[in-house]
Amino acid sequence: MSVLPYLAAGWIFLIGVYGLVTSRNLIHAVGCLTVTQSSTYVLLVAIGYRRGGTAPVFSDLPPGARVVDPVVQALALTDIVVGATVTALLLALVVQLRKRHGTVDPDKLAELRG
Amino acid sequence: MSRPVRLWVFLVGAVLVAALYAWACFDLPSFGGDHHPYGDRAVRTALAQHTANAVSSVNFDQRAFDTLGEQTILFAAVLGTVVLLRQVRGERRTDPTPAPVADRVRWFGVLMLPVALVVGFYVVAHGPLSPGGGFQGGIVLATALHLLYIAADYRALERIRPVGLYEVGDAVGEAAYVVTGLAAVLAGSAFLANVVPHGTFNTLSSGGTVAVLNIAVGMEVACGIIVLLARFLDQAVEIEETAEETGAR
Amino acid sequence: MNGWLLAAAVLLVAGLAPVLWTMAVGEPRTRLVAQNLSTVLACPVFLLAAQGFGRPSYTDLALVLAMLGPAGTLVYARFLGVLPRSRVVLGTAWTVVPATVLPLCVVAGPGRAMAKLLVIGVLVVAGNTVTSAGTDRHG
Amino acid sequence: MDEVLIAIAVVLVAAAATAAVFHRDPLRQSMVLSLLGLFLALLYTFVQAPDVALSQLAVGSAVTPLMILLTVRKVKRGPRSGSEDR
Amino acid sequence: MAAGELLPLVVAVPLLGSAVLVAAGRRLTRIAADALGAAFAAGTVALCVFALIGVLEGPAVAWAGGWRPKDGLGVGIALVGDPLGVGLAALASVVTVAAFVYSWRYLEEPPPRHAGGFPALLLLFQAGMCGFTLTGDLFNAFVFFELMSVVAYALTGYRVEEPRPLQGALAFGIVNSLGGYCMLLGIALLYARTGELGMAQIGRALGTGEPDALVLAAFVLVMTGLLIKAAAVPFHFWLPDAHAVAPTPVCMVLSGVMVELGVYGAARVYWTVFAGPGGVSHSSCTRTLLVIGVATAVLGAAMCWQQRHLKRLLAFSTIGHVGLFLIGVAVLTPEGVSGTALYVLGHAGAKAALFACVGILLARYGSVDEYELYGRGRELRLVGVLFGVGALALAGVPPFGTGLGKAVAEEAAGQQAPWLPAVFVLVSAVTGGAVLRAGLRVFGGAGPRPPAEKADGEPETSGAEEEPETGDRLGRVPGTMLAVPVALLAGALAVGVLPGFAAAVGAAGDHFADHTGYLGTVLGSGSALSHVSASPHWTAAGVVLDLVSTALAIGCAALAVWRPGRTGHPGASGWWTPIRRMQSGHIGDYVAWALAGVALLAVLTVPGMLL
Repeated sequence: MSVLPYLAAGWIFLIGVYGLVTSRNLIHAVGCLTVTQSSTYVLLVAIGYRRGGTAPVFSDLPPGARVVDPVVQALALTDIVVGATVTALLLALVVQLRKRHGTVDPDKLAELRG
Repeated sequence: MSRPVRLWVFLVGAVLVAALYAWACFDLPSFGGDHHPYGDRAVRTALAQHTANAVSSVNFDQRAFDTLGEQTILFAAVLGTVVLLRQVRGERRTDPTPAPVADRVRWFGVLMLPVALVVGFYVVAHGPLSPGGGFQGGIVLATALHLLYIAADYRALERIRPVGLYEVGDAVGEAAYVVTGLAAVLAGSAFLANVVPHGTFNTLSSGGTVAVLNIAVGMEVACGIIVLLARFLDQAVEIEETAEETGAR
Repeated sequence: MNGWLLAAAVLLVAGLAPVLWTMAVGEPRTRLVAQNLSTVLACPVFLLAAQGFGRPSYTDLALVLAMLGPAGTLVYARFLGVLPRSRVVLGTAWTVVPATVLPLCVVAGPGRAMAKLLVIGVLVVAGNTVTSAGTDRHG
Repeated sequence: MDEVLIAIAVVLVAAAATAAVFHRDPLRQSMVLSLLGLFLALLYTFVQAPDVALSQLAVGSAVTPLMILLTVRKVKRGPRSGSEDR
Repeated sequence: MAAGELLPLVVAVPLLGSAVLVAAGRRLTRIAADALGAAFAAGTVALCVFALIGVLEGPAVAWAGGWRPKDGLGVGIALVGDPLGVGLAALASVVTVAAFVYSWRYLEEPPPRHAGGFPALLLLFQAGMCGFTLTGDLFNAFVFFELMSVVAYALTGYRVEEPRPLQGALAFGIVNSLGGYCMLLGIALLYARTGELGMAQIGRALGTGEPDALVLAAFVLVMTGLLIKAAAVPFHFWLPDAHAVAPTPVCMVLSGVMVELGVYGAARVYWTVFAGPGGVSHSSCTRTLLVIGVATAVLGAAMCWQQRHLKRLLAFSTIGHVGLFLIGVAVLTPEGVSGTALYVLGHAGAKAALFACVGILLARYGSVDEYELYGRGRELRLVGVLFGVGALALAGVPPFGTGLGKAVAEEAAGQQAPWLPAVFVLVSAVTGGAVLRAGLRVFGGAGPRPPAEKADGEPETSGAEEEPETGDRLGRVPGTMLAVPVALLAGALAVGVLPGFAAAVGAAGDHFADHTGYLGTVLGSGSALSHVSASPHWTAAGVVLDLVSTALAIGCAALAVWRPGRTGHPGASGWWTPIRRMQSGHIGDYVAWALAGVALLAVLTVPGMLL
């Protein structure tokens, strides 16, 4: 248990990259990119955990309580929202690419070679 | 490269990276360990700043410069999507036809909209106190507004959502964040310093600029996501290519 | 041995794991029902976790999910063109959710916390009743 | 007991991520992605990170699926406007 | 106003400018929006110059939000005004202003309600680059890395009416996002081990421990993100696709500054975080960066020679030069760093000017194909001269900053391995020669007319039927589009000849390549400069090598133009074709190569560190 979340984050990262490499549809590829992205959050939040600690929100907690690390939570929290908008930008590119190329299959895109 | 060659290149890379990463994981402090020096300092500083939610204190007070960067990435992504999904020559805009939706669903949308807006404002306002903040509240507000499209149809949504206003709101949210930082410089302190008095602990006005920056980010995220979804909805629902413009020119 | 967390674990294993399995192998209509069922089951788990960890402020999560869960299902229904009627979701909404909210209210005792719990329970049940009622004719 | 919950949530997250990758059809994948978002929110709650869970819930339940589905609709419709409803 | 307080303003002013442009963009006319954008960009240049003057004596530190550390332990973010960092921020701002002035009449009339879109994106790009150079915090560097990337995706895919820009932008987006996630994983590992996020603080905390697998994995993952941004082999595939399609003003900024910031980031992270005792040893890092650098330089130059699409030709020459910069950084000496800095400054001016000239050709003739433009550029006499001078500058002709930088970097690399200066000379000669060949054919109409169609049907991106980015073809070349390349080449020349400039860059190099000095400056226990090197200057050996590489370049170009058979003119099938086919434009390939690159970095760094 002492290393399971970290290995799970590594597994999610590699399976996401596998999806990217073997994708036949660019929307599926962007979906795999979001899976790869979520692996970074799993690792970040797992690093901040402290056994027996609770969330560092002191609205319903005495100030001296044993809490987990708030810094990684701050990093992950903003990244999730920002990651969604970056995914939106990539999906916008896919929409326009479909209009111009007539396909979203990376194998059939033949414009830039050599 | 052909597919099998590509798969082989990936597998070689994946095996080595997996070995490297697993080896590093066993050198990491074990899961749930007690060594969190930065976290403990951050909690002590948050309590000193009278901010109940230590995560919001880290986000909007101690590492406010990070959040300025993250928020600007969101602003840039929204601006990029607006620029990329613009209507180009040879595309015309048709007005959306009303979608046949069951009455129950339409009533659900109409009734849930105010509830969702209230919850969204609650999450933004209680950022410095309970779990939540500008980022999460902004997304809930944006989704709440789109309940009209989800439950009813695009025409109902378009009537109450002037996109130009939300683009200005997005920019004003970003500008408010930067101006708050510059105000601290004018007040003689450092950029993005918490110069406003911190107020009493665990009350809405506690935490000084944390509440101000929270609202600025909430406004920017809500307007940004609304503009983002507006562009996607326009492309998916309204904008079509005129006859002579085929997909693959 | 915290009973609430045990209940949450049971809900996770008995409820959400099969949902993932049906989602992975089912055909479109059952996948939409599975997606709807996932949000119905997730709300009680959040409430049980909030009580199990002794942190009433975690109930905000269940509140937001109670609102956005049905909205997510309606998004899929809009694009699949059909909102399948499903008694499973209706039954779960009317059995599991009250079965978790009422004991929590009893433990929380009268006051602001109980009001919040009841609001969340009503939102979940109402939302999922609408989404599980289904629209017979093709959307 | 906390560790058991975390272990279950981690296994569910890994399984959902694998399922999301192996569903080649974007519509199907977006459903599994929304389920992955839900499991991630549960994992973050069990690891005592409610802010992150709230963020994941808000983004993963309605915004991301809506964007992916709008993209799928635009891609499937092709140059001439299709017959589906608006 | 101390230099330290100026640092956050350098980032804040362009952000404010972009917010104002988006808010007012709907009502502004095109000219007003561009003027406002250019004003904000120029304001940032002024701020950078003021900060640079204040910082020349020694680095200044500004703690964002006033969170100064108490007895070495703090919670805030440090902005470090290192002379080299502020200098690069000034360079980024100057090139952005050049892009603004160039795009004044260049880009097609945007739709009525989006007049503020393009200028606002350029300002955000400038803010991202300035933030990346000034920050002293690793996670903050990742945030500005992402900001630069996101804006670059949107700007690369700006011409949505064309099929190619979208494919190039999407490949760019997916590969760079993957690089960003690798970097974030590395930062998470470092945070778990040291409990710190600032570069100086992590460097200090690593100093107490032993180098182990975690430090190696963190080094490999963070370097992956930065080397993907720097387009080093095998992560370079996205750059030619993105540059061949991006609007010309964006190409000037991408090739001139953004790619070089990847090299700067790699050097900065190594010197501050991993250069201490507990980090990655000098020998391991030198071996890794040297192998990657040489491979990048050689592949970039060879592929550059094969191209007929002018923008791809310049993109591959950028990859070649990135390889040379990596070699200069890999030797890990102050001379290497200051030589590379001079080379980057000179190269930015020359490369941006060359892209500007290619933009003029595209606007005038609607094509960027060397064969199709054969002899048609004769009437653009000034542009031809500028193109030739730029090509010679790339080859490192003496008075130019590129020549001085190459000479100093060669001499520093020579101490590491005797054959390295030969790589410098050959790569700069081949890239300079390829550009000169294209110039001679397009502007001079020299030599036999090249075959219109390719012989063996090998699919290849030729820049033939491109849509001019100005909407319709320009009759007369506007003054602004001519003034920009002239000014940029003058800047590249000034880097080489300005008295005292090289000495200042030499001092900056000493401050940069000083692990203990940086830690002392940021963490308060200020320590004197550990090693003051001789300031870079023109040496006889340097001038001779520069002249050799220039002569070689002219020779190659002449040979290619007048004896096309012998040197294998571009597109000829031969032993080089499989390498060319790797540049396939398929996103799956690029991601697979990126992951293989991570493995390569690990294999190169591990010996001597752990095994």
